[in-house]
Formats: sequence, structure tokens, C-alpha cells
Amino acid sequence: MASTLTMAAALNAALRERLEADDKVLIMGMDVGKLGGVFRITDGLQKDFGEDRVIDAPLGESGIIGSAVGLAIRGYRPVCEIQFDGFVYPAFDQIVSQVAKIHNRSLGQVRMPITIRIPYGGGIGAVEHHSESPEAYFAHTAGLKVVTCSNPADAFSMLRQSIASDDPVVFFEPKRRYWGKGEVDVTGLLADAPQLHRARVVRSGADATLVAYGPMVATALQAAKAATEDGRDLEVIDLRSLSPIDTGTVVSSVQKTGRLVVVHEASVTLGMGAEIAARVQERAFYSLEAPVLRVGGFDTPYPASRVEEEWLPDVDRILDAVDRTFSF
Amino acid sequence: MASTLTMAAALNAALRERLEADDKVLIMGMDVGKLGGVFRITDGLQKDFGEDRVIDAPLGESGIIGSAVGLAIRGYRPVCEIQFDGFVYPAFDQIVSQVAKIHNRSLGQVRMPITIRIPYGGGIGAVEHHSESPEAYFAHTAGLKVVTCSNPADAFSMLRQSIASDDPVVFFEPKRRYWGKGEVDVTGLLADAPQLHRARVVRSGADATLVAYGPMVATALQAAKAATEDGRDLEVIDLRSLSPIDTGTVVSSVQKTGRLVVVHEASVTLGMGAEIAARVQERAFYSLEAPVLRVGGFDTPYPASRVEEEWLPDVDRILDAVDRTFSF
Amino acid sequence: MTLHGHVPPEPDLVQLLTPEGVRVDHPDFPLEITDDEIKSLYRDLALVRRFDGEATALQRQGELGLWASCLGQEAAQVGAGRALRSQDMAFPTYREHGVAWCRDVDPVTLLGMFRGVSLGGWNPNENNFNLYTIVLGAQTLHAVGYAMGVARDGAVGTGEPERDTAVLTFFGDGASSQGDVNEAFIWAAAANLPVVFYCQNNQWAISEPVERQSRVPLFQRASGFGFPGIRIDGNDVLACLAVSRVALDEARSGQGPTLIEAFTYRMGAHTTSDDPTRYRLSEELETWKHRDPIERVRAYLIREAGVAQEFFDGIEAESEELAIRIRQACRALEDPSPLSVFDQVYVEITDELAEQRSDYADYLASFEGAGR
Amino acid sequence: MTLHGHVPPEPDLVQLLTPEGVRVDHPDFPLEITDDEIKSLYRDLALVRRFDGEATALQRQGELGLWASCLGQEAAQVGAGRALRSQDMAFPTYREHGVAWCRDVDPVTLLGMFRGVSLGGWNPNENNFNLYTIVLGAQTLHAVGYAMGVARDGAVGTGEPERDTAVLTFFGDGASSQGDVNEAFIWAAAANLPVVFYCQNNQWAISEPVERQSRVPLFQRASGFGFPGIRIDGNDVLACLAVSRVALDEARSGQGPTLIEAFTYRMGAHTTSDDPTRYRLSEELETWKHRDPIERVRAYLIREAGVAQEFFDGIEAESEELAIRIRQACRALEDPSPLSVFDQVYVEITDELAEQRSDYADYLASFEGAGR
Ligand SMILES: Cc1ncc(C[n+]2csc(CCOP(=O)(O)OP(=O)(O)O)c2C)c(N)n1
Ligand SMILES: Cc1ncc(C[n+]2csc(CCOP(=O)(O)OP(=O)(O)O)c2C)c(N)n1
Ligand SMILES: [Mg+2]
Ligand SMILES: [Mg+2]
Repeated sequence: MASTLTMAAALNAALRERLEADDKVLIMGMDVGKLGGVFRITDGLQKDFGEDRVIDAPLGESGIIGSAVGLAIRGYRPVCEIQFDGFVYPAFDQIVSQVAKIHNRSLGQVRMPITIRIPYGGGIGAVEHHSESPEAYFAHTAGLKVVTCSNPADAFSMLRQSIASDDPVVFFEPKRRYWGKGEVDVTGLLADAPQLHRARVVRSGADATLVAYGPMVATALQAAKAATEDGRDLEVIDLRSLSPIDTGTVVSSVQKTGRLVVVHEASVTLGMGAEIAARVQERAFYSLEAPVLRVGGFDTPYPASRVEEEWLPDVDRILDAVDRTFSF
Repeated sequence: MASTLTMAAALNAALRERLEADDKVLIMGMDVGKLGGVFRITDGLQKDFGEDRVIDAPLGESGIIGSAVGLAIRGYRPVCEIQFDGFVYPAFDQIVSQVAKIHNRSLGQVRMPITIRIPYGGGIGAVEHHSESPEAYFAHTAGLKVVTCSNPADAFSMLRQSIASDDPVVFFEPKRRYWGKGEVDVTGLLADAPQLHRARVVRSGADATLVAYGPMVATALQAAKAATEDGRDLEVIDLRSLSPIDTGTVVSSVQKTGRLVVVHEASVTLGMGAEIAARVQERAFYSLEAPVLRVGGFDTPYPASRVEEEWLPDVDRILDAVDRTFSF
Repeated sequence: MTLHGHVPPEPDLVQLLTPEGVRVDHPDFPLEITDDEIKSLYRDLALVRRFDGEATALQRQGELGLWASCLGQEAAQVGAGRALRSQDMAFPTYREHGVAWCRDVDPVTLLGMFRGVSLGGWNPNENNFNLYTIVLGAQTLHAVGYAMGVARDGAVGTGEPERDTAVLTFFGDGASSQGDVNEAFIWAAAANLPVVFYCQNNQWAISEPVERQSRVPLFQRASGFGFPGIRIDGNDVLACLAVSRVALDEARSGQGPTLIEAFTYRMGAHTTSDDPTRYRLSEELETWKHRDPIERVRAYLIREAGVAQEFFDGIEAESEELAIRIRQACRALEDPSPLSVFDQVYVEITDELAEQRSDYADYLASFEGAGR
Repeated sequence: MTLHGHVPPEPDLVQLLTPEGVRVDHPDFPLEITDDEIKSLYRDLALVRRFDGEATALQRQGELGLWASCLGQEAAQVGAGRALRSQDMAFPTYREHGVAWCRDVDPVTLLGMFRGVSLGGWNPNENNFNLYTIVLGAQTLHAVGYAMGVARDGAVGTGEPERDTAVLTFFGDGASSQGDVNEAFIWAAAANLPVVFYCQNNQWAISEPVERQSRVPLFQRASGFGFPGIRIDGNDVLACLAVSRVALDEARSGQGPTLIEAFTYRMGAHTTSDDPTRYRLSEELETWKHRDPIERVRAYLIREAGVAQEFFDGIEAESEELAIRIRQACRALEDPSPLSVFDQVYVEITDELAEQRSDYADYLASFEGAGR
């Protein structure tokens, strides 16, 4: 049964569904209780599931992730909220050296079914540390899975799948898309959802491929639409999973179109675009009619908000890159 | 005046020279005092410069880097030692959100001349967390500079330059090469040293290019030597600077050879090789006769030491990749 | 014995001016202060409140992206701020507008950060007031490092009033749970550094009451690390001033760190993005209104010091002028140019960043005349 | 008043067995224990020391990459380990071989980690003994989380001895400076969790004496966070047992966390890679030899309990057997296969990792017969 929901409501519905389905699921983070989180993603959950399942944590990110590890050893399935992208770093050690590695360290005898939700990305006029895109740090870390949604339906199904996953998942939520609406089948079975780690062709096209994820999917689609005015038919792929990467879907597209532009908000250097470019040039070497181009944040700290619109990739910058791939 | 020194001794000499040259230079870290560090890189320095210039810190990495930030604001030039690669993560927040960003946050009014020395890499038969290669995390972080040395002469000059730099530098030391010897001009002027952020062609060749850095330069050179038996003449580049990257030197080489293999110990996905591949395919698209290939650690946690030799790139795996580039 | 039998005594709350505006003496913290000085403190408090209120208004008008109001915490901030000597260094969070005021940082500069024209943009060493630090607790370690530098510079315990230097660092009740704050305690204690840790316990960390962080008063933490902690009435500017002075003096003279817990209340929302009605009762606010930090000084000045209405009118007029000035100046703040994002990432721009800059400049130029 | 005037009293050190082997009573911690039970503790201590010594020898012989000896800390570990009930969970560092022993973890499994055939490889839930954690302090937060689970499972304060569960976590004097340990204190106190924090203060963190971390005794930290802390003679297995029992009991019954500081000494090097002659005086070791944790139990058993030589000979023989067994088993530990590195990274291998695995398998196969 499909309803029209905002992404925020879809995420909330997914959390609710998981809390109901599995009493080992716990939610923890700063302000996730009465307040329902600063973005209201956990709205109403503490009221309905109690203070020991929706836990307002003391104010330490390392504590949140470190105690999630202990809960996982005890058989729980914690869903941790990091309030904003730029505040995940105090927990970096626990994520990289513990969450990502304990299953391996135990030779598979302990599982770390921890979901780490991180609202990320910019474009909301915020102060420092509230607009970053740290996904590449996690995608470079073996042992973690990293995913991100671009629309309410995926938000709902991917978050449920992440919580149900026996591996740790870093779940990036594109905060500037929280209030966008879409159709969500809130009664859908978990098993029927598209596979968590598969990319999706969200617009098929013949002339060039755009790969985007999270907040940039909508922008890429707009660019594709605008490109039709120039007579260009762009294929748009929503990557969805950043680790593992569904390289096959991207490569197939490039084999068809011969041209690829990767778009993300994170700084270009060593961003996801680097990895995708490296893989595609390796696997589709003879299909490429132009080099893979990247459109991303510049290699600077995320700037003051009054200049963020210029810093962030937008339709024009994407189209400029598309133009450039056609000039090769 | 050149002397033959181990890399460890060269680093020690560089620290000594900087402590002598500038009384704002301080050394801080765990066990850097009487013990001289677990690798003896700071051997004898506390004795000669005193406990307030060579500081045995309480056991918190965040404390070490966080207090270095305060010292920098007060006009000091701290050189921080992180005991092993895998222990830098508790300081990740201070490095990424403070060290890297304060100069920018202040619109250039405060400088962060902090050097963070990190012994890194594997091959020494160590237990977990003692063999990692976390350089890509830092190279992806705008505001930091990241360098690594492969030989004693560079160790000496690059560490001096890093300490003298007004920007923060993460200085990666290839621990398994600490005891390798080389000629070092310990009386050389800082100003005469090769530029810190320039790569170096360490072997020139015509048929294919190997790019390596830190511990893998020696391995790449061995591979190049072995390749001559197959009649292949490989150019080897020591990247030296991981941020910024001297793309020009790599591209020029590829324009000549048409083939490129990048080698590092870090996991391949989103490792330095990804960025180099992405840049090279963009800038030398028509020169490439084969895709850029990457040889690195697998996308797994660094393994138990009894299997590390298999996990780490070695001459055979490099030659295998070279073979593959010739089969395109 | 049971290990858990011991019940700690209820803490004292150092108070020198009651909510009713009555001066009381504290045996341990005598404060010699003239009525003129109290008038000057009143002026600080009133102007800070006005400036803060104006900032909130500017946010509502869309001129700022966000504002973190210090409403209710003016005394805690002005008391501490006025206890500093010019050579002392302060390390604020994101809410110490009252301290910034005491350090002569132009309010408009602060507004620039919340407007989004910069990420801070002032020079910490100009007024000895560090940049605002948003990541909770990080600045306490910066304060520790700075204090290490002070100690190494020989600027502690010389007895020279212009030379001996203390460092004052702020953090909230919530931030006290961050590892960094605790590491800062450890470093400061182990090396006996001249740092005063100033915790404004405003009862709330966004929606979380202080009980989520601790079951005992926060000032008590210090004793565990081996240095003194004390709780003061954070709505009493005289207590804040008096105790901060003692702590800073002791730091300057080489006696090491202190933790001051200023017991106060966040009378407004966490920030302009927050809606406190979701998590706290309005009665709580009512209770605290009776302890307003400014009213009690006003009451004292009127009732005990016989200050005439003209004085208050004067302050009112000055507030009005201040508000007008900052409103205008805020609106006039220019947006940074798109290309400025490449500046000051490094002391000298790297080749690769210079290339990005120039590519982007070309790109921007391509729209010129193209009617973008 | 000066803030810095207060001098804390010297701490008590709970002791029930003197270095000379004389039983003493402590008013607060009576311990009812039979001589047979003390003999059993002696056996633990002796076998742990032998196993630990054998591991050091194996490292010297090149069979292990590294060994972190617990020499001198056997009483601190066995006392705590034997206070655990089977349902309790222990979170060790990398040095708690004596606790592992008490939890029936095969010493050979531990050796496997130091040999480098695995990164740990045991199942924490099998013996309720977590994997060794090398990153300092990280495990204290895991203990806190586990204790949150215990509390949620209703396994606290029911009064059922088989059900009520406590969590015991270890860390060193050096690790006490890590932010994580302090966050663990905060969480445990705020939620009144059934965790006992057990700090083995062995006086050294590699080359740094404990004074680099704190100017006051470490047990004192707890009071700042609002729970009890106590210092015990860590070389006295009876004191360690008695106080751990009380603390664990109080945790199980819902009275919340405790910090135990076991005052002991690292009699050997930090690890086999370390050379303590560079930083500490041999006299120090001599002093501590007089406080040896095993000698005093032996002296007690001989002098006060009249235990005959045969008992000690029996233990000696058992030690010898143990040493032979683990030596042989250690040498027989097989190296992991190169392809095993891809296993257990994820619960189910990802497509991309499966591809790396198969490419690597092909690569390895290409050498077969090629006489590599
Ligand atoms: C490391 C980190 N995590 C989360 C946040 C988001 N955040 C901003 S303010 C705040 C509450 C802080 O409360 P407190 O320390 O009591 O200070 P107050 O805002 O009450 O002045 C939180 C959680 C942050 N800024 N930094
Ligand atoms: C986060 C981190 N930093 C550094 C290290 C390196 N290291 C290993 S043991 C050790 C000293 C620990 O001392 P202490 O906590 O007293 O324990 P002990 O070794 O004495 O048992 C250090 C610095 C580490 N393991 N983890
Ligand atoms: Mg607060
Ligand atoms: Mg120790």
C-alpha cells in the first residue's frame, strides 16, 4: 500500500517498523527521545517504545558507537544517530577499529549488526560542520558497508535492510532532501525490496552517463532534463551503495554511452568519483570515448553558507562537465 | 657533508636540527622522552633539549593533537608523534575538524604549523593496528598536507621541511624501512632541498610507469629491476607528496610510457591509486595504451601477520599487473 | 562495608547577590567592588542581552542562518569575562557572546559567522579570544595546549601582574561528557597548567536535561582528577566575577587548574532552529525568570545603591544604538565571492588548488554576458 | 579561601595478605575462604605465571611475534577473574592472560593472536571473555554497552544468583587518560550500569610512570563521576578477590558501577619488544620483588596452613605439563591460508570482495608448477 511520504517520514516509518519487528533493535543518539532528533526522524518513537529502546545518550559520539559495540556483543541491534556529518569524527576510532573489524577479529564468531545513521551534505544554510560529506572515509574502510538513499521509497526500504543487515552499515541521509515527498509502500515486505547494494538506473539514456547518489541524484536528474534541450540523452544512475559499489551497473551503462560524469558533494580528491573513475577506466577502457569526469566539492573545507551554492555541484556545473566529455 | 644513516637516524637528525634551529619547535607524544619513542626516532632528544621541549604526553591521542592546536595558537610549532598508524583515529576529530580547518576558519589569521608523524605500513610481523596505511583518510581532507618518505635522505629533508611548513603536515614514516641505510647530507640547507610537494622519478624507463610511495618504492624498484629480465624498461616514480599530488610528473611519465601501475599497501578501494588513476585517465587520456592498474592491499582489514606477506603487494604482484597492462 | 553506601553532601552554591538583589557575603569569596563597577557590569549585561536579542530578531528576519542565544547566561559570561586580564586567553564554545563582548570582539563579527559570510574570521590573538568552536569540547584541549605554551613562556608564577597569564575555557553541561573535555582535565592536572575550566551548566543540552550526563553535580568531577571544583550561582554576576578572579589568580600564580560550574539556565531555545516546548515545561522557565541575572543587579542598583532612573535610561538608549548599529552592519555584510573559498585553505595555495581555482574562474567567466 | 588549599588524604590500600604471607583482617572486607580455596588460587597463580613465562620464551624462540607478559600482575588478574560468576562478562585489554585463564580460554588461543595466525579468533560469548582489545580504552565502552544490554535483559537486581549479571572491564594506568575510558565512566554512572572498572595500575605505561597521567591516585577519579572508587593491593590475591566480589555483587544487585584500582607492578618489560632498562631503575624491580604476588601465598600456605611440599611439587609438575602442551600446540598452529583474508570480513562476502578473492586465487594458481 503506497502512501506519499517525505523522506523524513519514510525513515521514521522504517525505524518504527524495525522496532516493532525485532525487540533487539534499539535506537540511540543525542536528542532522539522526546525531541525526536533535531530532524525529527525519531519523532514519537520513544513515546511508543520506551526510554530503554529509544535512548537519549550522554553527549559523546565515541560513547554512542562504543556502547553500540557492547550491545551488539550482547545480541542487540543498535541503530545509532550521529546528529550531523561533522560530528562523526569523535567516533571514528570506534567505527574504524572496532565496528568494522570485530567480526573479522573474531573469525566470524561475533556480528556487528550496527546501523550508523548520519544526516549529511550541504545546501541548508548551516554553520560549520553541519554540511559535510564524509562518506569516502567510510567507504575506504574494509568491514563497513556504506549506503545512501535519494528518495523516500529507498529511504524506507534501505534503512530497514540496513538495520536487518548482520554487517555494520553506515547509512547516509541526504538532509536537504528530508522534506521531499514520494510514494512509499510502507507495507512492502523486506524481502521484496531491491537489493541493498545494487545501483539503479533512474533515467535511461544513450549519450552519456551520470552517476550520482544521495542529495545529488535529484540534481543529476534535473541536469539530464536540461540536457535534452541540447539534444543530449543522459542516463542517470543512482549508486545507492557506496560500499560495496555496484560497478557492474555503472560499467554496463558506460559500455552503452561511452561517457561518464560522476557527481557528489564531497571534495573531489579521493571522493567516490575517484574510485568509480578508476574502476570504469579499468573495466570499460575501450568503451570510453572520453575520460571519466568528476564534479564535486572543491578541495577546500566546506565553505561558509553564503557561498555554498557556488561550491556545491549544480545543474550548470554538471552540464559543463557533460559538455567537456563531448569535446574529447 | 654526506653520511650514511638509517632512515631512523635521519629522522632523528632532522628533529634535532629543527629543535636547534627554532625554539618554538616542540616534540610531543607517548614515550618520546627517555625511551626515545618505541622506534627510537626521538632518541636522546629529551636529554639534550629538556622535558618541556620533548614532552612525554598523557596517553590520549586526542589530547596530543588538541593541545598541539593550542600550542600553535600560542605561536609554537609542535611535532606530534602517533605511536602507530592504527592509533591515530582517536585524534581524527582534532585533525580533521580542527588542525585542518582552523587556518581557514580564521581567514588565514592563525596558522597551524603542526607536524603529525605517523610510523605506518606493514611487513614487520606485528599484532593488529600496528601495520595500517591510513594515508588516504588524510589526503581526502582539505587543509592538510600529507607526505611520506622512502629513503633516509628524503626522511631528513622532508621532515625538516614539514616542521618548517606553516601548514599542518601529516608525515608518514614507512616503519619497515626505518633500518635501511642511505646517504644523507646532514649539513644541507633547508632551502636547497627538493621541493616538498614534488614527486621524483627514481628510475627512468620507457615502457611503463610504476608510481609508488613510502615503503613500496623499494619494492617497485625491485620489480623494475626484475622486469628488465622480461625486456621491459619501467620508469619508477616516488610520489613523496600525497596531498597535494604532483600530478604533472606522473602525467608526463605516462605520456612517455603509455602505461601506469600504482602501488601501495593501503586497501585498493579509495586508496591513493584511485585518485591517481582518476587524474591520469583524465589528463593523459589519449596517451594511455592500457588502463591504469592498481596493486594494493585487498579490501579487508590488515590481516594477521602470518599472512601479511601474501596480503601486501610484492614484486610478483607488481609484475603481474605490469604484464596485464601489456595485454591490453 | 558496602562500596555504594556513601552519600555526598549537597553542594554549596556560591552566591553574592540574591535573586532579590540583596548583597550577601560569602566567607570564602569576599568581593570588594564599588557601585560604579556594578553599574558597569549592569551595562555589560544589558548590552549583551540587547545584542543577543537583536541577533535572534535578525535570524527571524532571515538575515542570519542561525543564532545560538545566550539569554539567561549573561551573568555567567560577563562575570567570567570581566575577571580576565588582557593577557589572559579565552576559549569559547559557540554561545559565549557575553565573553566576546568583554573581550571587545565586535558583535558584528560574530554575526558574520551565523550569517554564513565566514566560518569565524577573527584573529584569536588580537583580543585573546579564540574562534568559536562548534565541535563540543574540542576547545578545552586547545586551552590546555595554549596553557602549556604559557607555562613554557615563563608567564606563570612570576608575580608580575602584567605577565602572569591564565587560560579560561568554556563548555556546557552536555559537552562535559565528551572524551576531549576529560582528557583536558587530565592534562591540565598532570602538568599543573594555568587553565580555568568554566562549565556553564544551563541545565540542558538541546533536549537532554543535565541528569543524562551526570548523577552528581558536575563541579565534583574536578576532585577526581585532583584539582578543585566549585559551584557558583551562574545568574549572579558578582559570584561569577569573584570566583573566576580567584581561580584565574591561582592559575596565574602557578597553582594549577580549577573547574567552575556556573549553575544557570538557558532561558531561550537551544538555537533559533530549536523548539524547547517539545521537551521542557514552561513552569521551569517561570521559576528561572525569578532568578534573572539582570533583574537582580537592577534591583540592587535601585534599592541598595540608589541609582537613579537616568542611568537606566542611558543604558537603554545605548542599547538601542547598539541594536541599530549591528542591524545595519549585519545587513551590510557582504557575501564572500565564490572564488574566495580557495583562499586560506593553505598559507600558500597549492598548485592543484590554484588549478581548481583558475578552472572555476574560467567556468564562472563563461557565464558572463551569457545572461545566467 | 583559596581554591587550591585542600590536600586529599593518602589512600587506604585494602590488603588481606601481607607480603610476608600473613593473613590480616580488613574491617570492611571480611573474606571467608578455606585453605583449600587458597590452594586453588595458588595453583591459578602458579600456572598463569608458568604459561606467561613459556609464552615469553616462545617469543624469544621466534614462535611468537610479540608477547605482553603479565608477570607480577597474576594476583590482580586471578583475584578479579575468580570473583566472576559464569554469567558475568569480562572485557580485557591485551594483557589479561590470568583472567583468560580463569575464564577457561585456552592459552594456546591467546598465543595464536601473538603468533599472528589470527587477530584474536575466539568467541567472546563462549566463555564470556571478550576478545583482547589493543586500542587503549576502547573496550571500556564495549563493557558499558554490554551492561546496558544486561540491564535491558532484566538481569540486574532480581536476586537470582544465576541470573544477575555484572560486567568487568580492565584497563591500565596509562589507558585511564583516554577519552573513551572517561566516557565509559560517565555512561556507567549516568545509567547506573552493572559495570566494575578494574584498573591495573602497574605503575608504568610503557616508559611513562603513572605520574604522567595523574597527580592523585587513580581510584579517586570515580568519586568525581559519582560512584565509588577503591584502591587495593593488586599483589594480594585475597584482597583482589574480596573487593572484586563486593563490587561485582553490588553491580549485580543494581547498585551501579565501581572503580577498583589494583595497585601492582609490571615486573617484566612492557612487551617482548620493550627494553625497560632505558627508563627505569632496577632497584624499583627489587623492591617489588619483595611484594611478589605468588610468594606471599606460598609463604602463607607453608607457614600458616601447613601445606606440605607435595602440593607444591604437584603444581610444579602440572606447570611443566602445561608448558609442554602449549609449546607443542603453539608450534603446531597453522598459518592461515592466503585466501582466508577475504573470509569473515562480512557475514556474507560482497560481490566485489568475492571478485578480488577469485582474481587472487587465479593469480596464486598461476604460480603452481611454475616453481615459484
Ligand atoms: C561533537 C559534537 N556533537 C554534537 C554536536 C551537536 N550539538 C550542538 S550543541 C549540542 C548540545 C550541547 O549542550 P551543552 O554542552 O550543554 O551546551 P549548551 O548548548 O547548552 O550551551 C549538541 C549536541 C556538536 N556540536 N558537537
Ligand atoms: C589508542 C592507543 N594508543 C597507543 C597505543 C600503544 N600502546 C600500547 S600499550 C601502551 C601503554 C599502555 O599502558 P597502560 O594502560 O598502563 O597498560 P599496561 O601496558 O601497563 O598494562 C601504549 C601507549 C595503543 N595500544 N592504543
Ligand atoms: Mg547546556
Ligand atoms: Mg600500566
